[in-house]
Amino acid sequence: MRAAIPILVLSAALALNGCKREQRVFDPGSSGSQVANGVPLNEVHAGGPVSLSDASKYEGSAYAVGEGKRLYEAYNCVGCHAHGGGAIGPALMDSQWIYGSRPEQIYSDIVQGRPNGMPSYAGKIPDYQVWELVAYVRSMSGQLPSDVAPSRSDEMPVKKAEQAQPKEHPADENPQPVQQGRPQ
Amino acid sequence: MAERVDRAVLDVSKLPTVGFGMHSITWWGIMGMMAIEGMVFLLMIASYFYLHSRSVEWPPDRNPPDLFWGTLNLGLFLVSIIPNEWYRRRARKGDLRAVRLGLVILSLFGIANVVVRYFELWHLNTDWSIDAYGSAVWTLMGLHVLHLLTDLIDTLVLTTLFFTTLVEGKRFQDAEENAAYWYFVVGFWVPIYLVIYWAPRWLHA
Amino acid sequence: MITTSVGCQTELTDAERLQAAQLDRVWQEPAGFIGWFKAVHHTTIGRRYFFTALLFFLLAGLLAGAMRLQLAFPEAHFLSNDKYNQIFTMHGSTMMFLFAVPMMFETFSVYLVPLMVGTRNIAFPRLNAYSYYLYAFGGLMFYIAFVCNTGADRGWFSYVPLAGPDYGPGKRPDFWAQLITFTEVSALAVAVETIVTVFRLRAPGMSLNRIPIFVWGQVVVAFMVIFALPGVVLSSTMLLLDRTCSTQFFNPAVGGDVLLFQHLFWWFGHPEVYLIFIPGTAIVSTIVTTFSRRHVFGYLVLVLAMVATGFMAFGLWVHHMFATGIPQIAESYFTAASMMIAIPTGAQIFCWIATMATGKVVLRTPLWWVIGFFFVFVMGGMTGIFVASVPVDLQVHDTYFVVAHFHYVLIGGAVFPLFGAITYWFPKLTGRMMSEKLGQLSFWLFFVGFNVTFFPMHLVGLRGMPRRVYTYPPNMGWTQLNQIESLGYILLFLSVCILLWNMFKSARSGAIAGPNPWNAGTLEWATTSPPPCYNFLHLPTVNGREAIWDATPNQPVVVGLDEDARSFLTTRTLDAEPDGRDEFPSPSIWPFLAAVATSLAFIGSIFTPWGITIGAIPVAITMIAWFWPKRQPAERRRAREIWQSE
Amino acid sequence: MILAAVPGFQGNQTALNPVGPGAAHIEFEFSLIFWITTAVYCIVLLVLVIAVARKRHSFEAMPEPLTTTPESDRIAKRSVGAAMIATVILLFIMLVGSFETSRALGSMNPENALTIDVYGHQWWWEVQYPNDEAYKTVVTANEIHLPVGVPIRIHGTSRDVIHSFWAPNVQGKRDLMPGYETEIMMQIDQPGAWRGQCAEYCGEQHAHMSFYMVAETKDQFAKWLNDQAQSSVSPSTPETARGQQVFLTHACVLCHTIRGTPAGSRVGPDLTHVASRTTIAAGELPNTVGNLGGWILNAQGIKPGCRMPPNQLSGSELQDLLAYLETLK
Repeated sequence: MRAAIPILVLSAALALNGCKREQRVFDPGSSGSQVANGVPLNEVHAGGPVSLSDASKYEGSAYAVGEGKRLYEAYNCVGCHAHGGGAIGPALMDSQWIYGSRPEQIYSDIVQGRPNGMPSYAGKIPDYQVWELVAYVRSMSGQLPSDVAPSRSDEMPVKKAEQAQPKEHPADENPQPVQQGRPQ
Repeated sequence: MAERVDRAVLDVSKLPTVGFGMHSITWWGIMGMMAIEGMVFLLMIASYFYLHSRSVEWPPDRNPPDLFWGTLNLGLFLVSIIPNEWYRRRARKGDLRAVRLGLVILSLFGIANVVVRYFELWHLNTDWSIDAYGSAVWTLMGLHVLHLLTDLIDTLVLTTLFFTTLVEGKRFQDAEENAAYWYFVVGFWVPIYLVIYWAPRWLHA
Repeated sequence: MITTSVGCQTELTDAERLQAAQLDRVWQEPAGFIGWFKAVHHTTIGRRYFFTALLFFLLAGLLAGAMRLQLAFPEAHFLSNDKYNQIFTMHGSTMMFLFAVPMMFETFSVYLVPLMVGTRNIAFPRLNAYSYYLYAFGGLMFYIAFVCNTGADRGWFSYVPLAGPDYGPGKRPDFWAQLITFTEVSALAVAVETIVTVFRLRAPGMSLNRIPIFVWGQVVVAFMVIFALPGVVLSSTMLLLDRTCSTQFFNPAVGGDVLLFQHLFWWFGHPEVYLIFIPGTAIVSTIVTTFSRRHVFGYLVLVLAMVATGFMAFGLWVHHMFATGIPQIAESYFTAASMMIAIPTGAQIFCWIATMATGKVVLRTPLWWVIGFFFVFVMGGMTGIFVASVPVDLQVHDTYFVVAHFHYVLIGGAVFPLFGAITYWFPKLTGRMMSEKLGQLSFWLFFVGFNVTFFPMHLVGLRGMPRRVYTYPPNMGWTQLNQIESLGYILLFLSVCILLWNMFKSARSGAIAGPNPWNAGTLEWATTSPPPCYNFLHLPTVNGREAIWDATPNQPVVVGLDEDARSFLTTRTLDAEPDGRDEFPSPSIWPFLAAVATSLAFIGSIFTPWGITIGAIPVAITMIAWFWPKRQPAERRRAREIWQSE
Repeated sequence: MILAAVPGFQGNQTALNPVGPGAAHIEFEFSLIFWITTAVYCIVLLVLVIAVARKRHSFEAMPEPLTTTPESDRIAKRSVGAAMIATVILLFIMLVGSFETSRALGSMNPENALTIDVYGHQWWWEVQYPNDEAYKTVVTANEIHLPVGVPIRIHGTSRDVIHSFWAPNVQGKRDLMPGYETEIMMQIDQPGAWRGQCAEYCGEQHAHMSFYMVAETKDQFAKWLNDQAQSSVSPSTPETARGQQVFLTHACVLCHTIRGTPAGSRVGPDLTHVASRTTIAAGELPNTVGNLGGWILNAQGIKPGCRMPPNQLSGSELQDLLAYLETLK
């Protein structure tokens, strides 16, 4: 099938992030299921026990981000942050990030909790689910490639679908590995 | 040409090479296209009413769309039928000047329709992502825009052909069939116009 | 010798040799690598359709093997649930969209119909090439996606909301939706070509009541395609819009409706079944006629039966949705309609049996496949009555009973006739006969293997095993039956291997066939095997339903077409009296380029709503180039123009 | 009818072993169609075989085609006509049978029926016994207890994608769809646990989404319902007390309800009386301490893709938690 060459070329490109995007890890294994511990992560030793490759593994997988979206409801993040617009808690779909917009920073926000209301989920949510939440939270402000970010949900449309969300530019923005290789 | 003498033959050398309507196979092709696209339109309209049957209020908590631009477009479409029919008939006679003129007029009509359609879309009463009603309305509109543009491009290309290249019988067939297709575009605007602009008014109660 | 008058001459006069050389110059397909993409003759494109569809059949068959392996043991871990869901979806979608329709409809229409109606090419040859490339690219895209772990995994029907934006993460359902777009465009194009070819390009004398039943079948299917496919065009488009443009068609929270998808899908999905097996029945009619050595019994009944099936097919889509809860009255109507469909089918069966009972039956391989068809397809029809009855359907729906039912109908109604057809028309395609011994061996293996694989599915379904489960508990009494089914698969696998080997070997060293090895009656046998690039040296005229059998001793042939151009004769729709002359377009690269542009637009729209809008520009450009006239032929035509007298 | 005699059709998940009027009606129509179609099938193919055998002709040569006339086809014409008439009559019989069955099924809709709400989730069944006094409403999962011989009205819908509620021994299947309310009438006349399973493909774990319909005597049922209405027993031993703390301080509390404790999330099944159920994981595993422990530690290993995350608990934590859960009778 020589006739296929142009398609082959195109789909080769597609293949690159295709496989990663469709990755579905059901059984995260012991490492993933470690309950997130409260190890502080901050500017001083960014990452620490968690590396960015960790983050990109989840931010690259549409399934993980989708799970994050489900957990965002299930664990009632929506109760305070609403659908990203914020209410009791700060908004998540804008460019304002009190404690930083990088994955490992959001990770520690969730695990350690923050003053004035944000509880600590240390010891409750397994590690991999925290990362799924991180990935989804970042997709809310358009930080993720639009072919990974979730589509609209089967509810009252209260905001743009994450995949249609224009990318916000947080003050502390620095290039994230996952943001290369956007399809458009 | 040389034939075996003992072989009975059926000589077709005197048959016409330029025919219109049912005598032209491209005309049949166009009819096939229309059947397919017509079916899409019908099913989309059916879906519109199916969605209506599943909802309490129609259109859901908003007013029916503003009539002006849609009706204006309807008017344009209906008027365009006159030159369309005229050059269609002239094409069958092979009247070059008439067909050239007709194609120019229809191109202008097409452009006008597109412009009006642009304002029409701006003045719709909904967005496609608000609810199922909006999605249905926009899809209906989108389908018709698609056909409008297709025929406009078709007409423009044909016009260029008529002014630049050598015009043979086949071109007149094309012209005649282009006119037929325009009827399809106009013909399906009428039900879609009624569905988009009047159905909400009638079903609003 | 019957074939002398319409059949091709064994000895040519000098004049005819010159004429043949001239026709050959004009109709030759362009040579070389680029030439391959310019080809527009229906035999070339038809062959490509055949081999591509066959390839997809084999791929889907291998996927089935993987599933049988997984299901051979309870709680097996040979496949992960994620992989299994992709595999059964790929199997279903491939078999339906990339094998069954392209093989039973596109391939047979494109390759055989123009030969059978006695013309030189299919109507709109460039569109034909375009449709093939789209089909091939669509299938290729689907499988590349599968290799990239992006195989569709929501079932061949991709119901919402499971395949919708909220529950189908990633791009898997989008690739499914676009596969539909690709294949439906190609099917619709071929449908138009077929109808125009049959209605306008028939040989003089082939009035409606003399059209071969096979051709009738393809025409009925073509019309069904035109009216059914728009349903799935819409449903898959809505799905794509919901997923990429946040439309709300299927979102119950804001007036959307999950059943809308099912209604639209089955508006297409049910006729789909018939447009897969009507060509099958058309093939059966042809083979039964030839191998019973008589005109088929009840020509009119058979034709009307196919037409009736075509109409009724649109009246019973809801019987795939009984379990969703349908109003009593609608329920009764759809039950009745679903049972009534058995009447035309029954009529056809009886007519074939009558034909054989009153003829001289020659038991060659093609007829063996047809007899296999009777045993399998009739069984499928019988179980069809179970699922037609609403109450019973509520029990067997979505269980392995239904899996058994539609494999009996589709493999019985399509694959058995298909393998028969391959054996029957192989000589026409290659000029050589297939091996009778190997042919019968593969038939018996397939027949036994098929029943071993699929009959137990009835039982395991009645024992409560649902469809589309990637595994099952050990204590359900399903294990042994599943293992028997898996063993049956091995037989099927062997049989197909033997069939392929038979084709491969016979194509090289089979016995030389000659123009009409089966001494059959339809026009494709009235030319050399394989046919020349201009199909017929003399365009034939027709004097009966079996053109060759009914030909008068000195049947006239058509003369007077320009031989320096690809000219052809158009005839009137009803009585096929000569009506006009026209000219086929020459080979061109533009259909291929247009197909590439279209594919890019389709695939692009999976990733961004702009895909279509921007992608439309190259499509438009290539299409304009495609239709742009050339000066020199235009001048020639104009010089000879004769205008229709109004 | 005769099929039921075939070994394997006595199971607790087969349409051919009806234990209630619903499935019984259907099984009758099934048998009717079965016998008619079987007979027709045999006759048709017998005729075919005889025809081919009698008219069998030379193998090598393809003889010249026969010339046929209306006269030569007269017998054939008559027999085909007769066959068609027979077909129509038989179809009509089966059609009437089908209508009658539908009517019978439609007519089992008494006022005094006991109503049970069923909600399909990916991939488990939420079951509610509504009660006018809300606090008496019973919420459980994957196990539908009901009294023998009493008509039941199941109100069903889905919380996410389309599922299909199907217990073949009891009644035909019906889809549970988001945005729709489905009503299924049924009745069980034979005590026992009848297995059901989701019959509409619903994603990763469609294969593991079953439930049991437990039919028991009126008194047993009344007692069961009353027990279920109570809120959970408070821990009586230090071990179970620690277990409750484990439950409330780990992931469990984020998804599960135990009435009488702060745990009140509706994401996962209600565990107020988890120990009283015979299975866990939507009917996949018998409810034993071992299975429960394995499920809590790594549900993903048992039901890949299901909503229950793996949990890292120390040995003692797990012991206490299990001890506590075991008390929730």
